[in-house]
Amino acid sequence: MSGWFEGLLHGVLTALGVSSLLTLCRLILGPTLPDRVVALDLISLQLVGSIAVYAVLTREPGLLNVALVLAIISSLGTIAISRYLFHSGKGEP
Amino acid sequence: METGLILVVGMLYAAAIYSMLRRSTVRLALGLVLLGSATNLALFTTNKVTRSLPPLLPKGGAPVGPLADPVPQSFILTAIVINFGMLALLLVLVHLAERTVGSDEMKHLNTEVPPPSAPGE
Amino acid sequence: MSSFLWNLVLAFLWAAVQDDMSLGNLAIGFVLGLLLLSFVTPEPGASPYARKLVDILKLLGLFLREVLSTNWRLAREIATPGIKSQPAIYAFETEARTDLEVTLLLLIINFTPGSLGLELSEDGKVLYVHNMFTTTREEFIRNMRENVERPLLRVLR
Amino acid sequence: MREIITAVFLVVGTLAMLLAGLGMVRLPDLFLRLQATAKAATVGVGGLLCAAAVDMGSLSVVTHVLLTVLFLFAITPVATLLIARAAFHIGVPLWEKTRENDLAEKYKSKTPHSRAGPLLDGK
Amino acid sequence: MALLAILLSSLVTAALAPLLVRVSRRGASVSLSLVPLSLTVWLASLVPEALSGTPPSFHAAWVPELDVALTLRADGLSLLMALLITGLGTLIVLYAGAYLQDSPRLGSFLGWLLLFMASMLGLVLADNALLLFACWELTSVSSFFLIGHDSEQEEARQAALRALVVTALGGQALLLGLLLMGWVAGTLTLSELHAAGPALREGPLSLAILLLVLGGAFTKSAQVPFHFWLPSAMAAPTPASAYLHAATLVKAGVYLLARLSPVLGGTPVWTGALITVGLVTMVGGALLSFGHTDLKRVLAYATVSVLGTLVLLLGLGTPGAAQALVVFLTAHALYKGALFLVTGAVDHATGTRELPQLGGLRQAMPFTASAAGLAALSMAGLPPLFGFIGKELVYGASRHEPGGWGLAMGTAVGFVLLVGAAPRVGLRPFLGPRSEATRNAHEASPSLWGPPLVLAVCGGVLGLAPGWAEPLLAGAARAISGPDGGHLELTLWHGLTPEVGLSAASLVLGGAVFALREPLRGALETLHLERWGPSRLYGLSLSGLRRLADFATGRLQNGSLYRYTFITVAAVAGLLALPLMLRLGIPEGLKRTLHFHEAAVLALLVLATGLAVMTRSVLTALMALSVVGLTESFVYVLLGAPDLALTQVVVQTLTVILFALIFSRFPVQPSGGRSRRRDAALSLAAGGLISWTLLHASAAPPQTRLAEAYTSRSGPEAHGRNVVNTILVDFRALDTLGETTVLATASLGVYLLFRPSRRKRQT
Amino acid sequence: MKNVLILPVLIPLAAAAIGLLLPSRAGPRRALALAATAALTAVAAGLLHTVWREGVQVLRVGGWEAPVGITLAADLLSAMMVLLSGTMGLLCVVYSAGSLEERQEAGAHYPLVLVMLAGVCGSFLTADLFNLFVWFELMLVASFVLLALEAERERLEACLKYMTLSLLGSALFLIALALLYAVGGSLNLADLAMRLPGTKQPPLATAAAMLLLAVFGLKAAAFPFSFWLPASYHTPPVVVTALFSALLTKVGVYALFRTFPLLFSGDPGLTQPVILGMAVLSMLVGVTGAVVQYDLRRLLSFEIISQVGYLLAGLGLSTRAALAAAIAYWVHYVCAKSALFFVTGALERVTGTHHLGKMGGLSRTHPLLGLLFLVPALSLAGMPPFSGFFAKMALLRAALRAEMWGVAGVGAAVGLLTLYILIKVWREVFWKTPPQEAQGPSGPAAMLGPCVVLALLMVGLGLGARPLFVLSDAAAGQLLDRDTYIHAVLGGDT
Amino acid sequence: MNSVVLRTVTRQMTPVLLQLSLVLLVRGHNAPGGGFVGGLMTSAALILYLIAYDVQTVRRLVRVPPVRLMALGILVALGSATLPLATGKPFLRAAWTKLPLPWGGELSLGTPMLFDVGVYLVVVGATLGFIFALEEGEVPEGGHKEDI
Ligand code: NA
Ligand code: NA
Repeated sequence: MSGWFEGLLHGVLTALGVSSLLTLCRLILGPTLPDRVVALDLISLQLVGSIAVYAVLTREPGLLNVALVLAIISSLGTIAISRYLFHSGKGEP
Repeated sequence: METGLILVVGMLYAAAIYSMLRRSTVRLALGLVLLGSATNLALFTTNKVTRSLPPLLPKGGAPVGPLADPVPQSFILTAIVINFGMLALLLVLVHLAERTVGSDEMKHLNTEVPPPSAPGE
Repeated sequence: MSSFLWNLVLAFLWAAVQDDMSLGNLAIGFVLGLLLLSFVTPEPGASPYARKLVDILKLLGLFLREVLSTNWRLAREIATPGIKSQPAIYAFETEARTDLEVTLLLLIINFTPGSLGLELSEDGKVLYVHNMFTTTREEFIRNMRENVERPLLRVLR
Repeated sequence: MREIITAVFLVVGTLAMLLAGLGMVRLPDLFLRLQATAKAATVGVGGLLCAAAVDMGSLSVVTHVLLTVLFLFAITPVATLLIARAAFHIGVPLWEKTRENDLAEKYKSKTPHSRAGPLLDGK
Repeated sequence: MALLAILLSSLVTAALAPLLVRVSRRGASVSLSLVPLSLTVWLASLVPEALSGTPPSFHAAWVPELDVALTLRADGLSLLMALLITGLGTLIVLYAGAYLQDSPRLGSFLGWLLLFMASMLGLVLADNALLLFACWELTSVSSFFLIGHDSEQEEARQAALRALVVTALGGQALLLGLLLMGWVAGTLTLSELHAAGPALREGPLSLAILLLVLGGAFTKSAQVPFHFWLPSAMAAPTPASAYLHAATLVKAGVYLLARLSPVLGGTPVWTGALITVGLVTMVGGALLSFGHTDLKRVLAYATVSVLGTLVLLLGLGTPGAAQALVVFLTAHALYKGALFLVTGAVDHATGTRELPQLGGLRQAMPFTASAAGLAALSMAGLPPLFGFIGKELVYGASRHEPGGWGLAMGTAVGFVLLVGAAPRVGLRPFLGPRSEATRNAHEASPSLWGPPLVLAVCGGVLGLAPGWAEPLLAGAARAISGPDGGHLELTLWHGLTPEVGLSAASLVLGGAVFALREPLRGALETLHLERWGPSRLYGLSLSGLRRLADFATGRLQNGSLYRYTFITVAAVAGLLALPLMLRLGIPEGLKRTLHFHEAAVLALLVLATGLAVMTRSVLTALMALSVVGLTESFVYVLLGAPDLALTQVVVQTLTVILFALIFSRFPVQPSGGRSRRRDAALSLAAGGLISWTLLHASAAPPQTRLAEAYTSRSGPEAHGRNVVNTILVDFRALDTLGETTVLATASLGVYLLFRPSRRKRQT
Repeated sequence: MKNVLILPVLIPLAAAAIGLLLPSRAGPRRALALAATAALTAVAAGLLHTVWREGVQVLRVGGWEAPVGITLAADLLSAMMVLLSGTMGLLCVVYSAGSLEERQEAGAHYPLVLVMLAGVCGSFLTADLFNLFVWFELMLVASFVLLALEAERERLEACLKYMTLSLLGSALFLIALALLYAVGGSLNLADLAMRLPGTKQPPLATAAAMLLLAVFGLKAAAFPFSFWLPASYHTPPVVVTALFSALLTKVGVYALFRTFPLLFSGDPGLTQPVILGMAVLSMLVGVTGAVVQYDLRRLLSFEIISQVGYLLAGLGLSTRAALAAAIAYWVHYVCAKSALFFVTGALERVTGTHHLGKMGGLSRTHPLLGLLFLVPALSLAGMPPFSGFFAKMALLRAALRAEMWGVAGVGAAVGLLTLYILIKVWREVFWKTPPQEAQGPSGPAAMLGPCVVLALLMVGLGLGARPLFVLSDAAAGQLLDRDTYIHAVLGGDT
Repeated sequence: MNSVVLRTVTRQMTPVLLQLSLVLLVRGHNAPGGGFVGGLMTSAALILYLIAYDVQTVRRLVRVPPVRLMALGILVALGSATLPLATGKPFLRAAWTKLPLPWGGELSLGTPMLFDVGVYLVVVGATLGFIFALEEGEVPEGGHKEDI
């Protein structure tokens, strides 16, 4: 792996980290719960991306397994929370 | 990374304990989630080889770099699963308790009677 | 769709027989299979597979163009100071009928930056779409019909 | 050569991600921010995953990448839809510059719901 | 072997008693009394052997690891005590059968009584100190049940508890003392202890041993200030009082001191303590007896006084004192036993034990009256009764002590008071006109008047012909003072010795005291001894204990989970701080490199955690926790643990789903506001300590032994390339088995707690 | 290759799983539980016999040598504890049959009890600290569910408290394991025992020791980690409390006995005073707590803490005699405490309450219950001729010979207070005139049978105390003989 | 919340998700994955199904009640662990066999894989147990009482 490429990968990881931090700001600021759910969703997407990048950095294809599962499963969490919000908003189970 | 991670682990513990001390059963449950995370990471800090490859052996041939210590990993895996089971149970208890007493405040969960003063000896 | 599966199977066979499962080899197998299938249809009565494939590619192209153009606007919106767009929520009466059609339509709308499906009426006929950049209701509906719905339904039907 | 292609994908994906993050902070209402997320899911994750696929290129990697993208494309919009729906249900306000709202009629009677208060302000 | 048989047969009798009573109420006590009777005969037949150079003994191992052995030995002292126990036991079983004829609990009473007898026998026959102690404790327990026999009455329950607490307190002290003795002496065989005498008397632990043993003996023998349990124990049915509190139980302490005096005796502490305590008890007990009008209480205080005398004699430690001790002890057992039984008979006949209400019973109860008279005279020490001989010897022993005249005068004061008390209990109820209470009284069955009469007559016979008992008494005295313990010659008349003078003087003065009994009582009453005496101290310490316990328990176990958690965490922090503060400094050799993206990850962790803790919304906290979990899994990715990352991601999501399902019905609560600062301080301290410790751990040299073993063997031996998985399903599969079971059990629990049927029942 | 070592875990675990597959009726599940616990007891007896004859027995699970694989090892203490647990399990199953409702028996009661037994036996047998953690958790989770089962308010509250503190303990356990792994490179007990003395980081080992002390102290309910016990033990059915009291805290004590002499004997300066301090405080706090209780089950629960204090005192003294005394005390106390809880159950059935103030006069109406109460009560108070007499005496003797006067003094004083408390119970329950006379039978044979068995056991262990002390002494000898254990676990190549 | 879109996506995705979870289970010995993750993924797929439809549908889909599934899983794991005892080998001793494949090559089959299947079953049963209980606890009259 050439030096510039590795540097780029580190830079990309850092940028993704910064992006996650920005997203976390929205999670902190809210103001409504759906806003936070969206932020959480985005953070998990950023994580999927980061894992892919890290897989490139370490040349470890096994990590993509994690990205795949994370991609599937994180939406599941979002769906569950949305469903909960929907139901409690209506005031019925 | 290790040093920073360890400091963060300490902070996680502090947060977990603080949350557990919030006199609310819901916060207690949240605190226990944090406690689990903190503990898993604490176990992980014994993994001495930083930024190493996953302990996956290549098909036929030696691994190209230093592999991470698989032992703490297997421990943490076990701990995660156990913690998950416990947490689910706790959540149900918290919920049932909330439903029974109508609040998540711990003070409502106190039927341990104060010791009555004894009749005369 | 089953033709696509057939195509995959053929590609797999190609690679397996050669005991070379590399991506390139599989791709060769796929192309060869495609050629094969454009002449022979395993399911009698089905429309020619190759033409459908062209439709799919067209849809993808359209989709990609849409993605790129609106993405650029969105990026500018975010990166530059101030928010200039004036979003709106429009109802869109769709011609899609089956669940799959409606679902795919909604997915595509969502992946088109600038528009976002928010709700589907109970009878499944009206889509409510949040839109960032379109100026008028009519322009929006026309755009949806021509650039999203039609190509999609063409592929599906 | 491969590294350069990878790099292009990486840069595109990362920029998309960064913009999404920025959008999260800057965009004024939930629905606009949802738009940003959707973009991140497509261009951002897509780009980064493609970078991985290009860089490693084995069948297993490509399969993984394809599957991931497929799932993301399929499930993220559903999640978006559901979030938006929930948001309407509990009466999350639109940005004041939103020009038209065909859904206003549909949810007029239901918002703001008494139970939605704490959900809404999220405090 | 005979000794063991005696012991076992008495134990078996005790066990059989309740059954026997169930079979036949009437015959039970008579047939049961045959056992102690035959044991008396059997024991008497052992006397010659006991007085020979090699007394009968028995040895069997029990728990040699603890030096506990079933060692029995019957020397003169043991045999004298054993004879008193069985002899009195015979009479008392007989008496009790009549006395409690109508009680539904006669069976259990006789059972406890015989168990008491058996343990008393064991106590005096034991040659192993711990065996003695075991019997000692058994006597406490069985006397508890005897005292509390009338358990419907609060007074009886209190008295039983009091007796048990005081004697068990002494018992604990005694146990510690005996254990220390065993350690120092290397043996706990009583007959071998004297070899270690010097070590026990002068070693570094000698004072502790002495004080602990004295604690045991003084409580059991009701010495001031532990005497107060004895009078209140009069709540026991009278046969029990007669047996326990006159003849046997209270003598156990004296017996123990007598047994140990060759080993521990003679030191200044021993002498000083025993003489002081004995004298105070002697005078105090006698004096206090005048403060009461209940016959049994008067007798009880008189008993206390006599016990003081006995302890005093042991303090003197001369052969003469030993002789006086055994004689006086025997005389007291006879007359006090008789007097108690008389009291019982009177109580039985009249329904009262109050002296002012009693009088003129001599015609109605002639046999009882004779027994009472004889016994009272013996108590007063009138010739020719055995009590006289005993008193003479006591005077003699105390006078022969260096500076003994003072002591003798002190003793005389005690005796004067006793002499004054004797007519109160033995004569007053029977003389004078009949009172309202005694109008219809008449003598009951022979079982009620026979036993006291026998005892009183025995006192008379022994006074007239003391030679019969002389060999045994001499043997007993020798067991206390050593084989060269001087010659004992028991006669009624030694000539005009100073003792006779003292006796005469005490008789006269005693008469005066008797005459002045009412003013004396008034004076004692105005002192309100119960208010500030040791009895009060006992009450105070019990209530103090309860209050302290109440306070401590109320503060600690107050039902607040918050407090439990707080204390637990604080304790852990304290435990962790201990080694850190003491041994660990600042860790060295830390790895300080940190990439930007790693910093971002850590920042993400910190911020999300902060949000989770700070936010007021539970759902926001939940989402923040999700971020923590996701970031955690990215840390696993970064550090080469994809399996962990996978599991963490999935578990994290499932956790969120569970929370969402559970919270669907939760009202969103603001967090508690109190004591935030304290909580934060504790949390930070605990977290900081953990970090500190972990930093040290990370600075330790890496341990790669196992990692290398697994990575090199995973492929060839476990057929897997994912090392973590081979560990989970092969190398350490047992962990996994356990862990899946944990998960399954938790799920089962959730299901059981939450199944729909339960919900319906509740709502 | 001693596969018999796995049976104490395997039998209850398999029986629990099969039990859940059985139809939901009381009969089959009860029969299965009876069979399983009986088999477990038999196996445990055989195991104890083997260990006695042949020394430490070892099973390398999966055939992997230590420390690569998990090794199970049974020395005398382990075997004794397994036998004790099996016996108590059997008695509890019998008692369950007598005391529980049909509905409860048909539910998950027996499977949960069996799972808990598996966890307990696993804890006793494992020679690997992480494996110990897993068994702990198994035992805990089963106890959580058993505790909360009917979801009544008190039980929920109790379970929440118990669970919170237990989970805190689990987290601490893992930290301790992380430290030990960092220092010693494995979590196999024997391997660690070999390496810890030579470590360059002795203070870290001490820190781990302190954490383990807290963790095991928490399981053992030693003060100041004892709060969960009085908060929870009075809520479930008596048979569950009896089972908990017989097994749960004992596992914590066992873990202390297992680890401290083996791992931390090289650093007695700090750990031993701390252990002794905990022991003394536990004795006092437990007994003072019991003094003020008028709820019989809470009273007995507080008593547990003070009894645990005695056991810890044995460990803190750490002489062979003290360890032996503690082990003997342990056996005695498990029997006595379970018997008391069993009797409490019978009393509750007769009087319909477990508040002392509402009982009374039972010595007249139910003399058999009186006798069955008296034997364990007096035994627990250290009265002859029952098992507790020798056990307590042995502990005091050991304390004196270690010149720990304070411990001996407190031990004696607490013994006295224990007597006071139990006599208080006697006075209230059996003597006092009751508010209303209790009538009706003392209980079914399945309830009284276990009480009788335990009472006989206590008399037997008193009159025939010798074998117990010989066994305890040998077990203590093994605990102190680190080399034999290490050699047995690690195999010949060390 | 019975969204057409959600249902459609779920219907299409579930087989793929289940297949993927099986891959995770089987490949776990050589790649990240294993019984746990496989089981959790299966549950995730079924939970998605549950959200889109309802508990009854999922119960019908799974057929075996969760508690039985768990008990079965434990027995499978125990069985694979106990098999070696028959031949006098230690508890949990792995046994491997190589199965020649018709299209060449060979497949390593071993008791650890069976063990992993047991784990998988337990995890599926446990997570479904959690979810079913919580979900049915929310529906006032919903769910059938299951014998355990
Ligand atoms: Na594991
Ligand atoms: Na316990």
